[in-house]
This record gives sequence, C-alpha cells and structure tokens, in this order.
Amino acid sequence: MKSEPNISVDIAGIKMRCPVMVASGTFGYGEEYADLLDLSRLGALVAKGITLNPRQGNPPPRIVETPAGMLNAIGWENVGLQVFLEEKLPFLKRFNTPLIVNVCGKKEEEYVQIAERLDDREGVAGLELNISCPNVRSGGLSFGREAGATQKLVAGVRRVTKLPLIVKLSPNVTDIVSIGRAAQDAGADGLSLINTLVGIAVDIKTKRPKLTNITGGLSGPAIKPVALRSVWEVAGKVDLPIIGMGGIMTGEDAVEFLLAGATAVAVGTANFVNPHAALDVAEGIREYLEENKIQDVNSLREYGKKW
Amino acid sequence: MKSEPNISVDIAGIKMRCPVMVASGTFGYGEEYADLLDLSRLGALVAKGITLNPRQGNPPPRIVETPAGMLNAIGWENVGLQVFLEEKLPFLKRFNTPLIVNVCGKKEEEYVQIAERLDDREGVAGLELNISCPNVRSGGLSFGREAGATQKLVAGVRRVTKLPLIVKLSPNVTDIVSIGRAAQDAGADGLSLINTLVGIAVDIKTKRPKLTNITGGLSGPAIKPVALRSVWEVAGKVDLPIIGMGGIMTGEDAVEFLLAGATAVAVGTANFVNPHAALDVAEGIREYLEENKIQDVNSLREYGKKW
Amino acid sequence: MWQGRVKISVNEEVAPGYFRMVLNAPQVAEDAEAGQFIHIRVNDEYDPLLRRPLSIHRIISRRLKVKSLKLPDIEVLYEVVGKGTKILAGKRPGEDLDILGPLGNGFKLGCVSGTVILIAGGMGVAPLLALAEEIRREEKVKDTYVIIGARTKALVLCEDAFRDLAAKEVQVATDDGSRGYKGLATDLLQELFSTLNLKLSTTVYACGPEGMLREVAALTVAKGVPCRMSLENRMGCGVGACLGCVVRVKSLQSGVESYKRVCKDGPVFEAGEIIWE
Amino acid sequence: MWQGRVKISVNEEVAPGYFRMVLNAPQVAEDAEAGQFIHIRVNDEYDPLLRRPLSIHRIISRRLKVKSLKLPDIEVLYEVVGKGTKILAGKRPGEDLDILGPLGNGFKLGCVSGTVILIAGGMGVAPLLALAEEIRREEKVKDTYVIIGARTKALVLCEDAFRDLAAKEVQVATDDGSRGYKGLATDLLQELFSTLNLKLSTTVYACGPEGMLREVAALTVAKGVPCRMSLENRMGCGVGACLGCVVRVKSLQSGVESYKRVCKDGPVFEAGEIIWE
Ligand SMILES: Cc1cc2nc3c(=O)[nH]c(=O)nc-3n(C[C@H](O)[C@H](O)[C@H](O)COP(=O)(O)OP(=O)(O)OC[C@H]3O[C@@H](n4cnc5c(N)ncnc54)[C@H](O)[C@@H]3O)c2cc1C
Ligand SMILES: Cc1cc2nc3c(=O)[nH]c(=O)nc-3n(C[C@H](O)[C@H](O)[C@H](O)COP(=O)(O)OP(=O)(O)OC[C@H]3O[C@@H](n4cnc5c(N)ncnc54)[C@H](O)[C@@H]3O)c2cc1C
Ligand SMILES: Cc1cc2nc3c(=O)[nH]c(=O)nc-3n(C[C@H](O)[C@H](O)[C@H](O)COP(=O)(O)O)c2cc1C
Ligand SMILES: Cc1cc2nc3c(=O)[nH]c(=O)nc-3n(C[C@H](O)[C@H](O)[C@H](O)COP(=O)(O)O)c2cc1C
Ligand code: FES
Ligand code: FES
Repeated sequence: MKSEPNISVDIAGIKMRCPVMVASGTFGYGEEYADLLDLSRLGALVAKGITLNPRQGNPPPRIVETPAGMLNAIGWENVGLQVFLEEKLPFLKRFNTPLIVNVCGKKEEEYVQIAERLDDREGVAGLELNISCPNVRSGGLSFGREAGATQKLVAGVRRVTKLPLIVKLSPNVTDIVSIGRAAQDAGADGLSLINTLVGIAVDIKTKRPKLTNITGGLSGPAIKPVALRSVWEVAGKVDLPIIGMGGIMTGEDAVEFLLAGATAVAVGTANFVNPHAALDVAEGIREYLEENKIQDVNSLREYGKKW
Repeated sequence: MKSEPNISVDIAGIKMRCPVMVASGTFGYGEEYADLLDLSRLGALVAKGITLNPRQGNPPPRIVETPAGMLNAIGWENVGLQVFLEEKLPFLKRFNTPLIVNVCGKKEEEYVQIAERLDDREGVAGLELNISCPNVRSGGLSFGREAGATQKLVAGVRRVTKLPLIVKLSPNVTDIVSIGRAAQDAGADGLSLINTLVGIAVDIKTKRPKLTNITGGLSGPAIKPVALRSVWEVAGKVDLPIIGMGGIMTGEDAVEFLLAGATAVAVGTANFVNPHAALDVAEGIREYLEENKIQDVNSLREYGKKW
Repeated sequence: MWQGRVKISVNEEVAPGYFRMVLNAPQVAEDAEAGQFIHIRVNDEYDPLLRRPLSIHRIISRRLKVKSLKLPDIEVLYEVVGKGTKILAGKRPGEDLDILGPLGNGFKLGCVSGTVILIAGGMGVAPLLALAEEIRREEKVKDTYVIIGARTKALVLCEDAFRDLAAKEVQVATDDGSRGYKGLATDLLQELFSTLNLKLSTTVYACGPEGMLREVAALTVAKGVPCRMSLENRMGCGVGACLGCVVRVKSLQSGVESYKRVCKDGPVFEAGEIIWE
Repeated sequence: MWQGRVKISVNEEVAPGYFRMVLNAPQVAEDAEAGQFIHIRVNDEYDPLLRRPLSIHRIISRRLKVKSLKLPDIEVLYEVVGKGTKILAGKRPGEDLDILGPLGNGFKLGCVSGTVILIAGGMGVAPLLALAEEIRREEKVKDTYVIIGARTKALVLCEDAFRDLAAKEVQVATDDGSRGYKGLATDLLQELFSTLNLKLSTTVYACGPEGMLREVAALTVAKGVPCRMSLENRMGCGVGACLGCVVRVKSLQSGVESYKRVCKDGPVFEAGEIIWE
C-alpha cells in the first residue's frame, strides 16, 4: 500500500488522532499511567467519573476477579468537581489529547450543575454522561435503564452545554436501542456503550458476597460478546457515532467493534492487565488496516450495517 | 459429623436425590452421555428444548468460543414432540431420574398444545417453559422479556397442565424480578435462571459475524456473576423455588448459587468441558456441607436473604 | 468412550509449527479406529474453555518393563494455529492431559477392495496415516496410492511413513513446487484417475482443508468413485449432545436434506452427501 | 516503573508449597526498594485475568560473562494459594514473564536508628528480608531483632538468611511448637518489648496475615512505638488508577478518615493510621 491508512476519527466533533480512548474509571486522571505510556498518543482520555461533591466510595473489598472478567464496586470515589478543576485538569491539559469528562450524579440537578461549570472550560473536549452506573442506587433503577428518564436527563444537560455530549448506556436493559434513541431525541451527540453488567460473586467461606456492596459491575473479556451485540443493535437503529467498549484487550477485539458499527473504541479493564493496552490496540488497528488494504478506519463501521 | 448431610431437594414437587440437574440443550436427551456417567445419579435431567413440530435449526456455524464462555445459535433444532415421545422418552424413562421437559414455541398455542400432550405422560416429572430463547425471533422480543407477555403465556399453559411448571427466565431484561413475579402470579411452581445472554462475535477476516445467525446466546463461566445476581435478586422478591444456572463448573460454583438463594442448580456448558461435571458438582456440594458441618443443603439458601 | 487424565510421553516439533504428541492412553487406543478423534482439554482454566478435537494419527505399541506386556498408545499430530494448540505445544513429557475419546465415526473400511487412494492436504495426513495402517491389514486391497498436498516442502508430513506402509505410490504436491509437483493435490488426483481403470473397485479417502475436499468431492462424484472424507468443524461437546458442529447433508438414498453432527455422525462422511455452502 | 517481559532464571520449591523465583529484571531491580512489589501477569490468556502482586524479596547481583559486568536481579518468594500462583509454580527457568514494577511505597527507612524489630508471619518474610538488607546498610541502626511466625517448622522461611544479615537475634514461633516458641509471633514481640528500653529509638516493621498485623498495630500503638506495616489487598491496576485496593485510614495528623490505595499510597502504612474493619 502506498500511503498509511487513516486512523483518525471524529466523534461528535471531537477530533481524535486514533480511534482508541481509555475508558472512564480505568485510567484515573491519567497521572498514574503517564510514566508508562505517552498520553499524547491516545485518541482521547475519558477521566474517572466526577460528582459535584467529593465522594469516598464504597468500603472494600471493591473488586473481585471473575472468569475472564472482574467485578468492581468502587462507588464513585472521586475528588469532586472543584478539586478536579483545580488539581487534575491542569495536568491533563498538558497533553495534546482530547479530554472527555465522565459525569455522574444522583439527581438531574447534579448533572446539570456539573455540565454548566464545565461548559466553558479550556481543556475539556466533551462530556460523557454516566447514566448507567450500577453501583450507586437512588431509589430503584439508575436513569439509564428507562427511556423516559434518560430523555429527561439528557435534555436537561443539553440545555446548559454546548460541549459534545456523549451518553453512556447500560447493557442491563431489555431494549438498549430504545435508550439510545431517547438520548438521541434529547440531543446527545454520541453514545458510549457498554457500561458494566451487574453481577455478584459469593465467598463460600464467609457465605457472603465478596464485594461489600453485594453487587458490582462486570467488565473485561467476559462481556465482549454482549458489548458487541449492543453496539451492533444500536448502530443499526440510532444515528449517532458510537464509542464501543467492553472487554477490548487487543487490536483484533477493537476491529470487531469497529466492524459492528462503532466509530471509536475505549479500553478499560485491559489497562490493568497491560498498561500499554490502549496504544497496542491502536497499533493493532493500524496493522489490520494495512494488511487488509483498507485506507480509512471510518469505512469499517459500514460492514455491520450489511449483516 | 455423625450423619451424612442431606442433599436431596424438592423443586416444585419434583423430588431430587441431589440438587444438581443438567441444563436444557447441553445434554441432548441423555443418550450421548449415558456411556460417560450414570444418569440415575443426576438430580434431574432437563431435556433439550422441544417444539411441536421438528425443527432443523440454524445453519452452521452455530457455536463459537469466547473468553471463558461460548455463544450458541442452535436455533431449536429438535425432533419435535411426536418423535420425542416415541423415541426419546422411552430411553429416558429407564433411569430413575426425574425428567423435566423444556418446551419452546413461537406462539402461545404451541406451548399450550405441547403442555397438553405431556400432561398425563408417564416419565415426565415437570415442564420447563423456555420463554427466553434468544435465537428464535418472532417479531420483536421473545415472550420472556416482558412481564405482561410472560404472565399471559404462563397462565395459558397453567390452565392445561397439572405438572410442576417451571418458567425459565431471560437475563436480557431491565428488571428480571418483574418477570419472575409475572410467572408466579400466573401460577408457575418454580423458576429457572438464567438462560443465555445475547451476544455477538465478529470474524475480522471475513468482516462478518462468526455465527450465521449473527447473534447467539452466551453461556459458561463468563456469565456466572450475572447469573448469581439474577438468582439473588429474584430469590429475595419472588416466593418460588429457583433452579440456578449460568457458568457452573464446580461444586464451589454451585454453592455460590445455593447461598444466593437457589434451591437447586443446573449444569450446562460445563458438560461439554467435563462430561462428568454434573456428578462432580454434586459431590463438591456434599463435601462443602461436610467440611462446613452443615446438615442440610436446604439451609444454604437462607444466607442470601440476609445479605 | 473414555474420559480421564493421561500422561504425555512425547511432544516434539516435527516441522515448523507442527507437533506430534504421544499419549499413554490404552483406554482410548484399544477401541480407536482411523478417522476417530480425541477431545482434549488443554488447561484447567476457563480460557480457552472448550476442548480441542485432534484426530487419532497412530496407535503405537508401548512395551512395558514388567512382564513384557504391551499397551497401545495414541499419537496425534497437530499444527499450532491458535491459543489452544499453542498451550498444547508448551506441554512437557511427563505432564498430564485430560482427554475424551475415541469419538466419532471413523472411515469404516467395511469390505473395501481393489484400489484405494488417500488424499491429504496439510494436516489431513493426521487421520489418513491411521487409515493406511488399517488398510495394510485388508487383504482385498491391491494397490494403495497416497497423495499429499502441502504449502511447501518443510510442511510435507509423513511421506516416509506412508511409504513404509507399503503404499504403491506416494505423490507429493506443493503450492510453491519446492517438493514434488507444483500445484494442487487435486491435480494429481485427476491425473491418477486418468491412468486408472475406474470401472474396477476404487475408493478414495480424503482429509484436508475445505477447498480441497470440495474439489475432491466434485471429482469423485463426477466419476462415480466412492469417496469418504473427514470434515472439521467447531465443536462444543464432541459427543453429539449440543448440535453445535453440524454440517448440511442430503441423504444419498432419500434425497432429504438435514443437518448431521460432525462429531457423532461424522467426522467421516460420504463425499456425495455433503452440501457445500 | 517499568513493564515488559523478563526471563525466569530460577523457580524452585523451597518449602512445601513455597517457591522462590529469580527474574532477570535489572530495569526493575535498579529502582526497587524494600516493601515495593511487582505486578505479574501469569499467562497470556484471560483466566486468570488480573496481574498478581508479589513483594520484592531480594535484589541479587548477577555477574554477566562479558566484561565482568554485574546486573541486579529480582527475587520473589511466593506461596501457592490459588490458580495464579499455581500457574507461576509451573513455569520453567528460561521462560518469560510479563512484569510491571517496582510499584508502591516501600518501607522508607528514612532516618531510622537504634533498635529495629522485624516481625513476619508466614509469607511476611518476603518483603522483610529485602528490608533487612537495606537496614544492614544503615549505620545508625544498632540492633536488629527478627521474629518469624509460621504454622509449622517446615514453613519457617529465611531464618538463616536473616541471621546472615547480622540480625542480633532471630526468634521463631510456630503454631504447633515444632520449632522455637509454641504460639504466636506477637507473643514474642510482647516479650521482646518487655526486655527493651522502648524510650530509646525503636522501630517495628511488620508483614503477615491480617490477624497478626492487627495485633502488632495494637501493641505498638499502645506502647507508642513507631511501626510500619505492609498490607495486602486484592488489586486491579496496581498503579493507583482503579481505586480497587483501598484501605480505610485515619490521618495521624488531622484525624480525618478516608480511603488510601494499598498499591500506590502503600502497601506500607503507619500502624496507627489503619482502621481495621
Ligand atoms: C474431528 C476433527 C479432527 C481434527 N484433527 C486435527 C488434527 O489431527 N490435527 C490438527 O492440527 N488439527 C485438527 N483439527 C483442527 C483442530 O481441532 C483445530 O486446529 C484446533 O481446535 C484449534 O484450536 P486453537 O485453540 O489452537 O485455535 P483457535 O484459537 O481456537 O482458532 C484459531 C483459528 O483456527 C480456526 N479454527 C479452530 N478450530 C477450528 C475447527 N475445528 N474448524 C475450523 N476452523 C477452526 C479458528 O476459526 C481460528 O481462525 C481437527 C478438527 C476436528 C473437528
Ligand atoms: C502488595 C502485595 C504483596 C504481596 N506479596 C506477596 C509475596 O511476596 N508472596 C506471596 O506469596 N504473596 C504475596 N501477596 C499475595 C499474593 O498476591 C496472592 O497470594 C496471590 O495474588 C494469589 O493469587 P492466586 O491466583 O494464586 O490466588 P486466587 O485464586 O486469586 O485466590 C486464592 C485465595 O487467596 C485469596 N487471595 C488472593 N489474593 C489475595 C490478596 N491479594 N489479598 C487477600 N487475599 C487474597 C483469595 O481470596 C482466595 O481465597 C502479596 C499481595 C500484595 C497485595
Ligand atoms: C474499576 C472500574 C471503574 C469504573 N468507573 C467508571 C466510571 O467512573 N464511570 C463510567 O462511566 N464507567 C466506569 N467504568 C466502566 C468502564 O468505563 C467501561 O465501560 C467498562 O469497564 C467496560 O469496558 P472494559 O470491559 O474494557 O473494562 C469503570 C470500570 C471499572 C473496571
Ligand atoms: C448449546 C446450548 C443449547 C441450549 N439449548 C437450550 C434449550 O434448548 N432450551 C433452554 O431453555 N436453554 C438452552 N440453553 C441454555 C442452557 O440451558 C443454560 O440456561 C445456559 O447455557 C446457562 O448455563 P451454563 O452457563 O451452565 O451453560 C442452551 C445452552 C447451550 C450452551
Ligand atoms: S460438538 Fe456437540 S453435537 Fe457435535
Ligand atoms: S489496584 Fe488499582 S488503585 Fe490500587
């Protein structure tokens, strides 16, 4: 092939040099990994979810390994919006990599306030609304498991921000397409999927759940088939760019998501296993394009539509 | 300990010598495994799902391995009710093991007809309604993904049978408890959970799904955390005995399900990996009880209620 | 059918990426026939989860020290193509392996006589060598021809072993011409057909990549030569229970189409009954 | 912090179920301090998925053939408790291992002086031996006492190694009395406390099972003796990013309670700051 294939993508107006970002909650605020890989080579960095006020999170144990996966119940431990802006953002701004801020809340009010304060911030390329976190319950299901609640929340945030608005969907639903549509109708610019599946692991010695929170979110290779199915379903029915995630460990895994309809991918649990995973995945995608003589990564997502 | 622990259980009136059955679709009609293990030592045998008329199933490839799991899209290939009664049932009757017939259909009518014809059959200990098979679509979601449809279907079948009626739930729903409740309200005697999660695997060489059917059902250790969570949620809210399944490979895995609230367990994919799995699991449960000086396996399910 | 842990006594690379492994498994070897396979669990973890099927390549006799007893062992021949076979290749002699077998319907020589042609592509030699050993014991078989196809010289397997089994002729085809004929094994089959009197009893046995089998089926069906071939398919249970490994067939008698299980009804099928997708 | 594949040069069983492994990892060894750990990926598959943390047990010099160069290697000591450590135990010298490290905050000797007491329970000897080596280089440390607790004689590890490192005294406690004192290592600590003048600079370093650490914390806090201990917790990333490994602490200064990450803020903590659940 004469020229290098194009691997840059555009998600909801966010320009990425490669289609690989790191998933929220698996990469901190970038600091911990800065020694191990060049952050300025990432497609984008999605920060650990922030809430309006600092949160201490759940009591440990917070994680447990499962076959080809892990459960986490971190419970939104984070420094809060203020400290994020003062202490974390300045570090992240140093890299020429789009920063997407993952926003969490218990009430619509919280999401809206965070979005308002981030709207004109230099260094913030976009927002990812985490409406699907299974580890915090506020009376029944989280927003992201019901189309009506999703639409209302997204519309509320949309009103206060001009930033690219990405909505992160939960797979723990009967019909993920309807939630994606609700987000689209409310003005979202893109969708992230999937968040973790709700799971439990039991300690048969203590006869209690291994996680103090009882349930946790399942991530890692174990959930990849569910993630691919979700991406494919939504890509066929909702007209928004998709960030695909769930169990991506290699470039091959990422290509599966791109073929199923994702415009970009995020690497989560894999960072723990291989701190270099995101860059290895990007390189793997590039190699796949070269070997298959495909000029532009953006052409991959057309395949899924024809299945 | 002086006496052997009790490991016999009663599910919806079906008396089982041990709490371990083999899951529908993973053990054929017992014939294939009869050489490898003594079928009369199983707690119960759940036959491969049958439909009113014979079905050829989906074109291959029908299965694909995934990390710690597998996807299948067999598509209900089966001999049909008539041949089942004439050719398969006689063989199964030879063993002193309760036989539960897994019933599939596209329309309520089909389920009802099968149930009617099985009602007075010697050798049939109970029915398991598979309302959650993801591999056959009949306009939209399968019955088991909506509470109203579930209730209607189960009520219809209940009217024509006195056999113990077990309803098998799908995990591909927003609120599995509501489906379980609907089954209970309609007169079910027990619940089986979980069926497989809907997933996809993509062949990056052909740029197509690995399964001809595109989607398949994910089973195996990968889904165990989701299965345990489902069992725990339903056991806490629905007052029916539960057969827990999803990724059980060992006695320890089974004990997790029993602690979470299941009365019995079923072993599925594990049969493929270890043809002796069901009996090994039963033995593992017995050893656990002995080591922990627990007299009766039926006491385990109380633990989950206290979490 | 037996399942249990057996000891590995040999595991060595015989060609780049190709290994032969000997398993001390008399429980399996005693009942085994050419064309059957064993189903192997490569590790105790859940990734990879499913067993891996490998054909029975040879049944070899092991003399025990005590009482000059002899026990049959199983030899398999495999190519490293993915994670399961990679893990297998890392095993040391002395380690255990969990196997299930013998499984499936073998070549079933029945009352074969006259001329027999074995045609193998790549790893296809694996079950055909076991078959050649059985054929040697068939008195009515007059001539055995063997055709081996491979990508390149280094990957031509078992040529000498087939010769030792008294094949009348062993022909080799390589894609790059580095050994024998440059071209396809099926070209050699076509040529062989033209030199034989196909009116006299002739039977073809084939194993290899799908493309080759398809072509062999076309050739033999066209000439009306009986042909049995061993298929490969992704397997779940390996024993016929999961219906995961099916192939579409058309009954030679009734013409009715249905699915058959490669693991239980096969892996060996009549060339004429297979419906190629 | 470095990540990559390194060669295993030794992997041998030193006591029933306990292994020592030497890794040719100068990239990690050069920066490593006692109390830090390496995070190991035990295989290439996804079960087990996560890395396994093991303390740096020793940094040993390897003389290269060429140019009489010397390179530091990492030694770890581990107990086989589950699938990850079982897979590790099956590795052969010459094989590769993917490691990440050195990670965490070590014991940070700082300006330690006077009397030092090391108390190890079971595998707790692993980081404390590395610490003993560092302490030997601290001129202001006068006396080093070592207390080792184990279930039984065969599992008393590193006793001679600690003696060789010129500890003033190495005491052993076993649960079954098969070696040394019959009882708990913490009984010996209590006894030692009663013979020492704790007004003079005394520091305790501890590593071992939670029960022991809790007791050591109680004893040292009660006596006002500074004590640093290495904790273990289930880990995800190992680098501070996932917040999976936290322990509840109360700031010694402000009294404010919060969670700290064992992998990054620890694994070594002040005994007084830990809130035991
Ligand atoms: C009855 C039977 C007998 C066989 N005998 C032999 C033998 O004697 N020697 C030998 O080397 N191989 C044999 N095979 C094939 C062998 O089973 C596969 O190569 C092996 O399972 C691959 O495992 P893996 O984990 O290394 O590869 P994976 O990582 O599982 O797959 C690697 C690649 O190979 C493809 N693949 C893997 N298994 C199959 C399969 N069964 N059918 C089609 N494509 C597949 C995958 O799609 C993938 O592209 C046989 C298969 C069958 C069904
Ligand atoms: C900072 C640090 C340093 C360590 N240093 C050493 C060392 O030098 N030598 C050594 O032998 N071990 C050490 N450990 C413990 C070691 O990491 C675990 O024993 C190992 O990860 C177990 O893996 P496995 O797959 O064999 O066991 P698994 O199959 O994962 O688990 C087996 C059993 O051990 C328990 N377990 C496993 N890991 C942990 C853990 N991290 N904390 C608490 N319980 C656990 C599990 O709950 C389970 O009951 C250290 C741990 C930490 C956090
Ligand atoms: C430890 C951990 C923490 C996470 N925290 C968040 C979070 O704060 N916000 C969020 O939207 N998703 C969070 N996630 C979900 C991931 O971003 C991702 O959607 C999920 O893990 C699936 O991808 P993976 O399988 O590649 O990990 C978290 C996941 C893990 C494992
Ligand atoms: C190959 C295969 C075929 C199956 N066929 C059926 C079926 O006919 N009816 C049904 O109710 N469930 C069927 N199942 C689902 C299983 O009974 C079980 O619910 C599921 O696999 C989860 O358990 P496991 O992880 O132990 O396999 C099938 C599963 C597999 C793997
Ligand atoms: S592999 Fe299960 S039926 Fe053939
Ligand atoms: S293991 Fe991830 S923060 Fe400690």
